[in-house]
Amino acid sequence: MNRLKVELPGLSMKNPIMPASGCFGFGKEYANYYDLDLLGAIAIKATTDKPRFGNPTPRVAETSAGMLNAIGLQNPGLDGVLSNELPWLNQYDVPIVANVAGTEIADYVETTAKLSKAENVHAIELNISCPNVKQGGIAFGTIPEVAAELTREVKNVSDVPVYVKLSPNVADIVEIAKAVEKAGADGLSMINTLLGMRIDLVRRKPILANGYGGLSGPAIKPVAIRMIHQVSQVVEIPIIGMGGIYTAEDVVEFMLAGASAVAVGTANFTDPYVCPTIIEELPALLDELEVDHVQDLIGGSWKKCNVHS
Amino acid sequence: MNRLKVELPGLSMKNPIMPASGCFGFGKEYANYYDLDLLGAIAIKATTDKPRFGNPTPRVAETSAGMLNAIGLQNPGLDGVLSNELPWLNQYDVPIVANVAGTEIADYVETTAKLSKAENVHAIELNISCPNVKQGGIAFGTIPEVAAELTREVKNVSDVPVYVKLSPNVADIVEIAKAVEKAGADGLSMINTLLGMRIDLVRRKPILANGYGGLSGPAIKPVAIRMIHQVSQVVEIPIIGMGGIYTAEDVVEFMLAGASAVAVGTANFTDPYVCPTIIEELPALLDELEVDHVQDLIGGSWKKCNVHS
Amino acid sequence: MIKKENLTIKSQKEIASNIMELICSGSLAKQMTEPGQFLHLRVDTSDDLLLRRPISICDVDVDNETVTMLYRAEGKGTKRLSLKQEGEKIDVLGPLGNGFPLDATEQGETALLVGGGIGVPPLYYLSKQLKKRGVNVIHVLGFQSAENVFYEEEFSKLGETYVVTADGTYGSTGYVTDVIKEKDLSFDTMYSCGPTPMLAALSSIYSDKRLYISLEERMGCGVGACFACVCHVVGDESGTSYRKVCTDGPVFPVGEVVL
Amino acid sequence: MIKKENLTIKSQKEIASNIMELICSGSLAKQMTEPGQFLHLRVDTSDDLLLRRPISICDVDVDNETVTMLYRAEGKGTKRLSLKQEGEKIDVLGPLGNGFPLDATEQGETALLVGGGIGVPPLYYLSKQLKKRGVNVIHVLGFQSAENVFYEEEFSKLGETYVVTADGTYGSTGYVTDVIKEKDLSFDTMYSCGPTPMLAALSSIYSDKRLYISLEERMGCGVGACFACVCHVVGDESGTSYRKVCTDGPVFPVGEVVL
Ligand SMILES: Cc1cc2nc3c(=O)[nH]c(=O)nc-3n(C[C@H](O)[C@H](O)[C@H](O)COP(=O)(O)OP(=O)(O)OC[C@H]3O[C@@H](n4cnc5c(N)ncnc54)[C@H](O)[C@@H]3O)c2cc1C
Ligand SMILES: Cc1cc2nc3c(=O)[nH]c(=O)nc-3n(C[C@H](O)[C@H](O)[C@H](O)COP(=O)(O)OP(=O)(O)OC[C@H]3O[C@@H](n4cnc5c(N)ncnc54)[C@H](O)[C@@H]3O)c2cc1C
Ligand SMILES: Cc1cc2nc3c(=O)[nH]c(=O)nc-3n(C[C@H](O)[C@H](O)[C@H](O)COP(=O)(O)O)c2cc1C
Ligand SMILES: Cc1cc2nc3c(=O)[nH]c(=O)nc-3n(C[C@H](O)[C@H](O)[C@H](O)COP(=O)(O)O)c2cc1C
Ligand code: FES
Ligand code: FES
Repeated sequence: MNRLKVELPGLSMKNPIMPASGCFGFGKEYANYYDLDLLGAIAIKATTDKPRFGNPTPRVAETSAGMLNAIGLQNPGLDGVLSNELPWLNQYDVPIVANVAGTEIADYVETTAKLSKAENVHAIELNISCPNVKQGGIAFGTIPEVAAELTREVKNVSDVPVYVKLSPNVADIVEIAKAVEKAGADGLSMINTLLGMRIDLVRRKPILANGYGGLSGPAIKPVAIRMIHQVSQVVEIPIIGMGGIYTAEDVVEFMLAGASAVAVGTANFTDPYVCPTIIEELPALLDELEVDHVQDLIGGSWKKCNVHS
Repeated sequence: MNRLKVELPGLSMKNPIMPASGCFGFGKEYANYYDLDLLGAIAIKATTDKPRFGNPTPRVAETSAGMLNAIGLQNPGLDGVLSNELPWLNQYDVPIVANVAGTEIADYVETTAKLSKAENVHAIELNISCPNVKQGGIAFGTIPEVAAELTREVKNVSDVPVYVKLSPNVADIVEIAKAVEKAGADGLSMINTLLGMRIDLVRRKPILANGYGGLSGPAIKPVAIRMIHQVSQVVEIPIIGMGGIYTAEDVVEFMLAGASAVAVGTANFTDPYVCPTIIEELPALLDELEVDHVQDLIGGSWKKCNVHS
Repeated sequence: MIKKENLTIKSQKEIASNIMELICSGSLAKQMTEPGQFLHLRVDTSDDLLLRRPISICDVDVDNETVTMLYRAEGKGTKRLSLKQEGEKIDVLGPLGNGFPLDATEQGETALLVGGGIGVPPLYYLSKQLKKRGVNVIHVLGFQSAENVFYEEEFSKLGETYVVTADGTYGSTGYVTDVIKEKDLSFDTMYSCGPTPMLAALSSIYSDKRLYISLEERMGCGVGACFACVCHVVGDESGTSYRKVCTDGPVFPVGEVVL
Repeated sequence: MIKKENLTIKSQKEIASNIMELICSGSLAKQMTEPGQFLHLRVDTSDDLLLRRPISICDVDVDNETVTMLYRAEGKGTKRLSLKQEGEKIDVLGPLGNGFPLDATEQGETALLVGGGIGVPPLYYLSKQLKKRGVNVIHVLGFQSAENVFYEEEFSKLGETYVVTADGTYGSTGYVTDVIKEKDLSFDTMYSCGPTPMLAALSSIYSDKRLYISLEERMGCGVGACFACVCHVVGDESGTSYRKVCTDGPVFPVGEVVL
């Protein structure tokens, strides 16, 4: 028995750990540190139809137990990802989650149609929540009808399951989650970053050239846990949980809240070995908690009975 | 010239620092540590029409650079506050901001009508945002029309200026801010806590007996700064800023973002002397930043020209 | 007069499995004359651990201005605290709360001190103070297992001491209540600190005695301002009466608060 | 082979106003053969400082496995780093990035090393390596004020060294560019590290020379994965070409990237 294995739509994962989109590039850099085959899956950087340079620098700032980023979806564009990035990743036996962003529904549809046909793309993650791009992004993620329509259109063209990545910058996350589930989403990713800001006291200007940026890291973990706890109880589709995961304990907390797998973002910057370290430490933690299989953790904080498999 | 003095509707403050509501009781406890006359103002604990015990314990949990609370608005009720708490505070020459909570508009109206007549209450702070009380609270703060109506009704009966305390758990804080300004609010307090959760891995239950709680502390500071930056540029009324303030530098950051005064909450728990310490350290920081008067900081991150007074 | 001071760590060592003995010095120690009071420790000044940790006063040497604390290194904060070394500083707020009433026991009377696990420490300073006042002290100390037992010798020097472990690996087997019955211990007052189920058991069995119990609750401020640590009052029909563990307690007479 | 190791602090001291010299040892030092590369330091393991701090390699003793870093203790992280003492550990990732090309200068040629403020440190290891290869080295080091000057003696041992301060409190007065002109320094290659305005000035004056500049940018990962540290490429019409300071740099030949 592989006690770490989890099965999600399109994703047969050796373990519930994947690096989060935007925090792992397209894998090459971290391949210098460890064998990517250790990972449960890899969520690659957002792909847009055309190449993007993104926002001016500085693009990151530190906050207490968190960081702000305003990368602005820099990426080589659909063609670049298809011709350079994905083929390179093909040497690994790891399912790829391709994160898709855009500014109009048509962009998402085009990008998804092509990306989802790539051999090693096992799932699409719809980034309807990135707060950095002025057009699009923010609106898709905060209005249930718009999120639902986008989901529907993208589902129509996708060859693989579609996960919708929700924005936490909403009053009622449950409403959005239900809307995209009804529109055909196969799963949810949550949460993306909270919109935040830091100001340089001397220059009297925002530290980020872009002004606002997305807050990630342990600071946002309690918000992520709460939202996953709320949503997982009312949807049937699985959730990939993220937001401040640094340790095996954090993974267990997310799964007890209701996540079926998790993504690790900011922590990669603090420690490039964080993903393999967590994977290595999980079994001992399961022993300590007297849990046979990670799957037995899912929703453990609210499920009536926790049947061990 | 008193370079720390700030003037807000109803509040003539020696300096821009007040303890935040719910983090300072009704002042008695911290009076054992220092002279409350040092403070710019005091925001007292939320008052409701009837006495409340609040939520079951545990009511607090720690998070990375933050804490969760689900006190549940415990307070001695309107009569208790009027007969015991406010008279005791009268010995100090400090304006009192009376925080008012309720579950129906009528509660708010009744409590405000009476509290605002107390001799030393200089302003009412409408807590439309506390996420802990199941009825009311959450709804008032997230729907612009409801927030506006509440503001209007309360303004009708208040003898003193009314500050509306906004919830950050919304998609569009600007919309709510504009709505309550239009409804007659004299000022805004922002932000209240973000809704969050922590789960105990062994018990598989939320750490807070109430499940969810309000996230405060440095973790939420970037969200507060961002919201104040957004709102202060579109409203005319002043903002009392709060969310993770621990140092004089934090105060300057909030004022540059657009706050006219600030409230210090969680930091009192970490260090009971935090408010007088900040007040003491502010002048040296102003010197370092070559600022004559704290007022010159207000909105400094977005104002076209920073005219020194 | 309550205060805050950066105490200097004199020594820190592990005295049982994960149980640390921390001795600090500073003039604040002179104020720590009431057994059962607690200190509120700021583990470090990084802002990822915002809340202070309440730790009981275990022993004080007023003349030399040192205070001893025993604590279990278990969670994030106490684990980090356990890494601190001699010479380092630690930000201490206190002494806080109301301790055990010494005058509830007359000279010549017998006090039974009942501790469970990490509830044992405050009883040590209490025992020393009672003894000094001519009170006869008996100790019943319950632990999980042999590896968790600490301060048996120290207590033995002050009076009769019974150790009991839940798994029977040391002393007698079972709970503190078993020992009190088996040994048929008689006493005038009982002072207790430990897990709530233990306090509840003692409260129900000895409700007619002069019994004082010390409670634990998660705290925010530790000074009475945040209402994190409240408990209901026995017999309160309104449901809104309360006691704060941090300022009204942590020690309460039996029957005052709902456990 | 890139790696991460807990290095041991051998010594740390202030060598100029707020400028710390940190010497660490560990086997990682053996890999630090390329001047201009940087290390990515995790100040401590508390989670309030999430991001590592990029600090240049200032000197390495490969045989004794020690590395020297000089840094300004200014912000939250570097201030906390400056409190670390001998014997403590520090989590170091690196060496990272591409350093200064040594073979751009032939034996017998002259290299002018121009440093500004906290950009001076990487030039020291560079100078040592160039000298070892038979290159004639000249140093022009610019600082704000007398109190900020450091390593003048160390550089002087390797070659001609000119110090210039903006306020004229030490050495000559003005900027590094003034000194180069005034002293009419001639050279075959120039290597520079310092504030962007200084690099921009040098780039425009000496665009026809073999000039290498080391850039600074705020970093997330430091390894090329997060796209925090990018800059535009000179002459790129699409606007989407980029170089990453962390992996393509921090050293670039003049004219490659937009400053
Ligand atoms: C009046 C009083 C006296 C105490 N005396 C002692 C003592 O002498 N020795 C000792 O080992 N322990 C004592 N405790 C318990 C001790 O405070 C907790 O074990 C400790 O705070 C846990 O911190 P942590 O960093 O290990 O855990 P974490 O899980 O990191 O703590 C997170 C937060 O929860 C709080 N918390 C967690 N567990 C408890 C608990 N059991 N009680 C209260 N707060 C908790 C912490 O204070 C902190 O605010 C006492 C508690 C109280 C209320
Ligand atoms: C390749 C490279 C080499 C460097 N070498 C040195 C060196 O040898 N000595 C030295 O003193 N400094 C060097 N710096 C600058 C140094 O990294 C910053 O001064 C330092 O990170 C500031 O951290 P802090 O904790 O003082 O400031 P904080 O304000 O607490 O930093 C917050 C965040 O912003 C980043 N940051 C702040 N200022 C800078 C800056 N100027 N450049 C890059 N990131 C910044 C920090 O890394 C951190 O992520 C180098 C920078 C780069 C990019
Ligand atoms: C530098 C950076 C870049 C990111 N880029 C993307 C992205 O391209 N697409 C996306 O959906 N999320 C992106 N995210 C969000 C993360 O995938 C993740 O949802 C978020 O950071 C919370 O997780 P964490 O706290 O573990 O980082 C990015 C986050 C960071 C820090
Ligand atoms: C324990 C606790 C109790 C609080 N009670 C109230 C309250 O009664 N009314 C209110 O408007 N806000 C209340 N708040 C919110 C604070 O006033 C403040 O808005 C928030 O904590 C953010 O500031 P901080 O990060 O400085 O704590 C409470 C916060 C805490 C931590
Ligand atoms: S801990 Fe704040 S009132 Fe007791
Ligand atoms: S710092 Fe992440 S790509 Fe350079």
